[in-house]
Amino acid sequence: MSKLVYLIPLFPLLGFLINGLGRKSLSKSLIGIIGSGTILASFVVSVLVFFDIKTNGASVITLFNFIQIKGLLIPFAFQVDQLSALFLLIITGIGFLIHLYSTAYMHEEEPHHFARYFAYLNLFIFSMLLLVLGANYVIMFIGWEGVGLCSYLLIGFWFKNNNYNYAAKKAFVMNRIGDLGFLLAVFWLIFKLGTTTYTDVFAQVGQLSTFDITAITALLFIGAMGKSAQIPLYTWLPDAMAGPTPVSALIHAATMVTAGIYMIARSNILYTMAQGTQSLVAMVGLATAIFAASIAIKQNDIKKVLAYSTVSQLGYMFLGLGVGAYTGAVFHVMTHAFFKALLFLGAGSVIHAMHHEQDIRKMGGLKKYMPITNITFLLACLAISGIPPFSGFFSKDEILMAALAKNPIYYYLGLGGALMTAFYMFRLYTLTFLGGFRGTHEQEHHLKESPIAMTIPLIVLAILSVIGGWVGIPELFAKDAHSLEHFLAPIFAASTAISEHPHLPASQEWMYLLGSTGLITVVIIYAINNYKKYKTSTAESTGLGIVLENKWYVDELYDTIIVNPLDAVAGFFKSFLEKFVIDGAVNGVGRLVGYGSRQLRLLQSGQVGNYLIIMVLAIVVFVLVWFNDITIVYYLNRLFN
Amino acid sequence: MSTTEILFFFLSALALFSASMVLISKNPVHSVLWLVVTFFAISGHYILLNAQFLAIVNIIVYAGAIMVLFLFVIMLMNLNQQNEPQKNFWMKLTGVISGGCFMMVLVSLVRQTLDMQTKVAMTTSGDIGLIKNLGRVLFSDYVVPFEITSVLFLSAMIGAIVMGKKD
Amino acid sequence: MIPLLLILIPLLSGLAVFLLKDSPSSKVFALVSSLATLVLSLMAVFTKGALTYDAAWLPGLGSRFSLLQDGMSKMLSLLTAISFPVVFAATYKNVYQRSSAFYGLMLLTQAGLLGVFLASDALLFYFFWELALIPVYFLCSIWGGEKRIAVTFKFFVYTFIGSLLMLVGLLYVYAQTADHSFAMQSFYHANLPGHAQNAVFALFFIAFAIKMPIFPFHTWQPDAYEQSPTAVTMILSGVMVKMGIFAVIRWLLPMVPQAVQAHSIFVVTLSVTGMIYASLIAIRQDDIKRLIAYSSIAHIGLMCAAIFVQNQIGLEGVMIQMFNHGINVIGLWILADVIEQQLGTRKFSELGGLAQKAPVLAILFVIMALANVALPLTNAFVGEFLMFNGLFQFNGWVAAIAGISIILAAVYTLNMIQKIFYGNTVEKTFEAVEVSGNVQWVLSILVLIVLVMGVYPQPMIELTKDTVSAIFANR
Amino acid sequence: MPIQYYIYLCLALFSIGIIGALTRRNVIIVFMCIELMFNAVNLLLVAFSKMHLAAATIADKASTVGTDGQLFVFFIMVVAAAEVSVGLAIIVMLFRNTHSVDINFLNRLKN
Amino acid sequence: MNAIIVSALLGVVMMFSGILLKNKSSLKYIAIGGLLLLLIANLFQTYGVYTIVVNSHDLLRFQKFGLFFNSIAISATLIYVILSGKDIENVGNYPAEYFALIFFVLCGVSILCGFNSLLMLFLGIEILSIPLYILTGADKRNLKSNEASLKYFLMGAFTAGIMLMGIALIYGATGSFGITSPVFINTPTPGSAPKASFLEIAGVLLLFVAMCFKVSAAPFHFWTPDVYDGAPSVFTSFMATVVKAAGFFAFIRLLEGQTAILGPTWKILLSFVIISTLLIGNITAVFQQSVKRMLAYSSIAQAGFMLFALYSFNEVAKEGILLYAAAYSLATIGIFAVLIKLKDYTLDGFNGLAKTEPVLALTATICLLSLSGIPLTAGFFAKYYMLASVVKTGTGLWLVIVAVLFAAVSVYYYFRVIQAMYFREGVSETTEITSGFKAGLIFVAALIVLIGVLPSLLLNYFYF
Repeated sequence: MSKLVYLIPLFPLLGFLINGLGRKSLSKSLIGIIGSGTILASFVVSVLVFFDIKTNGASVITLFNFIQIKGLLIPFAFQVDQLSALFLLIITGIGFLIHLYSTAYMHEEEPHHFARYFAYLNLFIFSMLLLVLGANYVIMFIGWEGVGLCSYLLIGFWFKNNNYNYAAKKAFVMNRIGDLGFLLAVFWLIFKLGTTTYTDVFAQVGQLSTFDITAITALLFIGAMGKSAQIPLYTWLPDAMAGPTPVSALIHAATMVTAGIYMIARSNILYTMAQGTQSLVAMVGLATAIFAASIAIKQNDIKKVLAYSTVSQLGYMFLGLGVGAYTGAVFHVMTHAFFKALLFLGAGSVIHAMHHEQDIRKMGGLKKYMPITNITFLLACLAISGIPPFSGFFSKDEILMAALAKNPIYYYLGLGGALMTAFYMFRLYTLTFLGGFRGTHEQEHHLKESPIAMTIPLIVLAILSVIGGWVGIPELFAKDAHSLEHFLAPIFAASTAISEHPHLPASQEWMYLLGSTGLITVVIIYAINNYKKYKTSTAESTGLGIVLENKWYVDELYDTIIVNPLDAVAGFFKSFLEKFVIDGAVNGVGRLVGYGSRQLRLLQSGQVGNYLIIMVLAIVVFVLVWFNDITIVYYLNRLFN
Repeated sequence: MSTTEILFFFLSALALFSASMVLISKNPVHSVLWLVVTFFAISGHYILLNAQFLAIVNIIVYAGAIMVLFLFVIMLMNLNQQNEPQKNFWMKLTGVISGGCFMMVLVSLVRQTLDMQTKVAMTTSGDIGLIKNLGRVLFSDYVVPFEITSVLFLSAMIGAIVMGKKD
Repeated sequence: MIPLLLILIPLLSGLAVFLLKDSPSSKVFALVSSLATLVLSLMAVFTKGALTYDAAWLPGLGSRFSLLQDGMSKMLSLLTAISFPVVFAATYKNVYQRSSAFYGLMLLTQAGLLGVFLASDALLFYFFWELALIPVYFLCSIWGGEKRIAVTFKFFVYTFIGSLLMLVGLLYVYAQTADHSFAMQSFYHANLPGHAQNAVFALFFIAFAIKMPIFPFHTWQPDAYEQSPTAVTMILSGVMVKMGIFAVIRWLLPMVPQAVQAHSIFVVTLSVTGMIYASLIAIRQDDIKRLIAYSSIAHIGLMCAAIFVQNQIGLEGVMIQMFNHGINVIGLWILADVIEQQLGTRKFSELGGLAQKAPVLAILFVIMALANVALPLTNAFVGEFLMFNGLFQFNGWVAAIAGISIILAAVYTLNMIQKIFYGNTVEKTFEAVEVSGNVQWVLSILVLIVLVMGVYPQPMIELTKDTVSAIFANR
Repeated sequence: MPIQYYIYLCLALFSIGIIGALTRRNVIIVFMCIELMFNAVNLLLVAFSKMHLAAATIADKASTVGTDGQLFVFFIMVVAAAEVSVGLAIIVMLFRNTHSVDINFLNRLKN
Repeated sequence: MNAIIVSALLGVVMMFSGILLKNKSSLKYIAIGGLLLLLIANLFQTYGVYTIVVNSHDLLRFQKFGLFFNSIAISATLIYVILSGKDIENVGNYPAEYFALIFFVLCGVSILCGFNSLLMLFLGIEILSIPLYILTGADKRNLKSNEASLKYFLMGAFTAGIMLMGIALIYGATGSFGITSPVFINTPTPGSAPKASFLEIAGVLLLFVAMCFKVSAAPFHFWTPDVYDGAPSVFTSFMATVVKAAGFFAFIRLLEGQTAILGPTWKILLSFVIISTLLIGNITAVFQQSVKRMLAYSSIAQAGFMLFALYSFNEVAKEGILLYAAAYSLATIGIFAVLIKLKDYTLDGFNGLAKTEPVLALTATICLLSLSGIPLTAGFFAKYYMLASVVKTGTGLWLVIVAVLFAAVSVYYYFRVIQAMYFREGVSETTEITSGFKAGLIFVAALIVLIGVLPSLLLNYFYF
């Protein structure tokens, strides 16, 4: 069965080609069927592969040799193992739901744009699958850049709007910064080990010095920072909300941005051996988690809130990776995929109903118009906030417990972030669904529940958000109930073997669990109460509020210290250095010749007397030279011998 | 001091003086005349060196023919009254200095040439300069250049015609 | 025999085209001739082993008319052979005054280029080196833009100085060869002493650096690209700059290995500086042609650096990239030409929203531009990946600094795409229409090459392997 | 006579000729100075011819060494005559056109 | 010897044919026939058939090298007459005399190709020069022509004086006028100061200066631009090619084997001359607006390249000077032939020539390319040989580099003409152009390209 794994990326690729080439001739329904159907096919194969792995274990399937030169072999090969299988399921499964959702959500687009949309989406799935399936870092990198490209294309999908284009460009460039780190890490691996194939690299990891490993992992982490929107490369993700909402759900919440987590989880042995980098990962993750959460509190755009929430959640995942809870991180990827996709799709449903109004201050009271959306959204909010027994609770708990074991400060800060998460999510929920409607009458008139193609994914995801966490019930509740950990054990075996996992006493763990759940509940109630009576004309924010509203002024900071200076340097190069110095030197030689010409011709005075004088003087000089070598010329003569 | 030496110095002084006068004279006609004097002095030197043939030819060709030609031209142009406009003083100075330098370096070279310090020119004796001897060599060994000079004269003739004839 | 025919066909047909009256027939003739060359070069590619041709030429001088077509030559002659029909087809609708002269000169250029890539005799190489330059001079000066005369002249004199210095170097090495011969092998085994190697290196390197061009010898290039007729620009940047790179690999590396070793740090520094420099300038450009020109400088800088790091992986990358860069940049020029021809401007500030009017053009452009920024699964990725790899093995920091250009490349390329195609239509693009069929076909072929080479580069690696290993075998 | 004397004399005459050529503006005078240079050379050649003869007669009384020197002088005179005829023709032609023999006015051609 | 006699006789024939013939246009054909005869006579001697045996008492000594060179000079003249014969007739009222003078010049050239004595050198140069003074002034009513003639004459005569002083000093030191006599080759030990007497050195130096003047090497080049500019264009063409090449040949013949007495300083001095010649020739040419004057300066620049043959003095240099003479003469004659047909000698006069007269433009372009030393033209190999000869000596690589840089400068002014012809707008006015003339030009251009591709075609004759 694993032999058929190449079908998994092939279907989306076919979908991309058909939709891309036939965008003028295909009807909308056909496009939708092709776009979604290919993903469904991939999903089916993925499920088969998943079960195949459960029975037969991991394998590597080589398609052909991508690059083969002396001392370097990079096969185009797929690694089919537990980790990739899990990701395959997430990608194709959620991918399918979102495709399905999109058929309705994007229905107003013109046919060829509609086709373009699905082509991009399929291409994205293809790239993501490559990323996950690749059996070496180069193939991963191919997917890695591929998803970046698709993200770029989809963010700028409505290309008439220049702001969207800027957002798209920003996303691509920031990803590229990370990609450079990734690439350098790959080069380093090739330089030291001569291979990039996972199995070989992990087998030979002992040959690397600590410095090498630290550097490689750090560079890889830079790649992850870019892709998974961590400080300092996170600013593209909120802007990426310019894309259609299903795209945000799929790419900027559920799948692509988790590529960094996947990569580190994949390279877990390297990170386990590089303690320094691991601490860095943890700290960056934690910082991002809190920082993004703080910004999310003050955002008023429904998608922006979710975007910062995504950044924050990704931070948690990195925290998990950083403290060695690889399973926890992957677990959180999974649950997060469920509820964040759900949140985005719900938001999409809202936006769809509100006719592309995204400001939550102008919503409110949608509960009665959109019951399904309301309920599913609420479930997702509960899941992300970490209320048991929703999925988020289990995954987040696992990460936080691991953090607690590693360093209590991590835990407390992480908990603070979790509280903020609960707060802003319920602020969002309350402002959107509770209270009275604050929009225009016309909007109110049109409010209605979304079509069935949109609600079905919502319902499916809601179910998953609720029960998704049950695959990872901690030992605290039931012995050996953490089936995910057992499933992924082979992947992290090497890391587990060399790292120690201190376990808290069960009583203490219960205490932390109950305590945190209690705090979160309090925050939720506070948030609901606080915003239920929200009116549009609330007073302006003050102090920290302004800073948060302006996202800590990070974009401005980047502009000031990087973008503008670079632009100035480029301008200096273009209009001064290039023009006057380098070109000037070249033209200067020409001008010098011209000047010399004008001067030398004056020597030709036309006067015979002058000519004769110069001749006679030349003779005199010649005789003198004869008997006294002119040293310069003599020296020049000896220059080359 | 022997007669030869006296004659030598006298002729040398005359040659140098009259040559200088060629330069100094403002009137071109005077210059021509001074040049004729110079040629005579040089002819005297030839006689002193017992180069009789050349001495005669010098007087006939140079002093007699060439200088007369010059004189004719000057007369033809009616330049005798004309005061030649003077060159810029600095230009003149430069000219004199250049010429002087030229002489200085050559003289210094000759002074350093050891084998020239002892050698003498045979004066008043040695008969290679007689017409008989020269003629024999000219028409045997040097017959080719002698014939070839005819080409020179042909072209000079053509030149004089082409140039001189009024269109 | 194939190498000889490869030169003769364009040479003779080029001369023949001159005699044709100005009519569409010259166009067809040129296209047919270039297709014949393409077939031949494909035959060469599919022939195993190196092809040679040898005939007496200048016995007194120790120079023979000898040609060698090894892997690198096959690859480059293939590039040349692909480029010309592509250029002819893509500019098929362009109307040139005195078209027979135009096509004749183009074919002569092709002959010169092929000669450069095939010559295995130093003097012959020099001959073709110049032969490739002269027709280009006329092409640019007659059919170029407003400032063509001055700009082309600067370009010409600049490169001419370089080639004259190279001539001195050739003469010097020639005088040192054991058998007083210009043959390639004699040059390789000239065994120059250290200081002579340095002198020869300097003489050759300046010539090649100007041709490539390497910072700071590059200033002729943006102007020349801007002012030349686009068909010529395509050849200039697609094929001609490869002459410099080719020459470094073919002549400089094996001839003066010690000097290359000694100066590698210097050259790599220069190249990497140039990459960053050119990329930064590209960011600020407002003109499609100039942007592509500077981007090309940056890419060439990478190739040059990758040669001088002197490891197998880097050099293999250069080999692939020579071909791929040619394809990509020609594609970009074709697109730039389409835009200029249709809209009459190349300024971003006067463009916008073209994607609404000409989606196919937009798609093709985006693919080509992405290939230009070396996105994986496009052809350029493989080459750049290997080259950066080579650079990294030389020095990690150098690779990291050079890598910045990858980011900058994304910045300026996306900038360009955005400003031309996205946003709302403006005055000039309001009436724009879709790109014509022949261009679509040509570009589709290029796109196909881009993708195939990007997914399956191994055949190209196999093709050029022998040259690379031969160079390192002597070490 | 010591040959040095002759050399110095001839160099002096030659230099006077040069100086004249450099300083005078009248073309005819310049030309005359050039003739003076020729004559200086002539004298030098004759002196040298007799010097070589003097060296040769020590060994061989009937030596004709040095004849070539005097014959050279003869040829110089021949050439000089030819040159003068052409030169004066040119000067006359110029004078007919410009009514001047001033060398400084010969400056239509310059730079 | 054949050539000397035949050319002198032909000169006389031309004089008389001027008197006897009513139809002046047939003069050209007589001259062409005469030149062919001359060429044949010379070739006969080159390959061992002495029609006229004259004992020159070792004043002349003909070697294959010289005779071959003479053939090149005669052939160049032949091509020159074929192309520009009609224009010679149009200069003034004495076409027959002009042709006669040209033959006399060739007589001088022939002497210079075989002189073995300083006397013959002197006579040869005078026979060469005097007709040229006249030809320069042939356009009698043109003040420029008058002035050029007088300037040329005065400076030529002055230089003759310098040369004679040199000869006299050499004679004083060696007692001989022979250029190959054992005394003259007073070999010192290399590297040490020359042991030759200072008198001799001074003599050689003055001779060197005089020859530099003849080949217009800086700083003795001043006459060249003025004279070339002022002279009737047809004769400039002749002067700049055949005569100049002959001067070079004489120069080489004179100093061949003598450089030893000059010691190492010789090369320093020569480097100075070469560089200043290249500098002045190339740099000054850049600014010229008159193409004719530009070509005059360019001829100085070309002389700078030819001087390399003196610098190296080896087999390559000898072959090279032959090739250079041929290539340079061909190209210069070609470009002048075109120039003469134009009404305006300035650069603007060339504007748009490619449109009005494409054949002229094309051939002129090939000539200019050859002059600038672009490969595939004869000029490339000419320069190539010069540079190669120096490189072969193992010293003076810096000189070669300087030379190529100046060669690049030369491209600047040559290409300005090409630019004018091809790229600039304008209507270039020409006098009537016959198809025969065009055919001649095409022949010249083809020859240039042929030599440029296969120089051995020409040089092989040198070896048998």
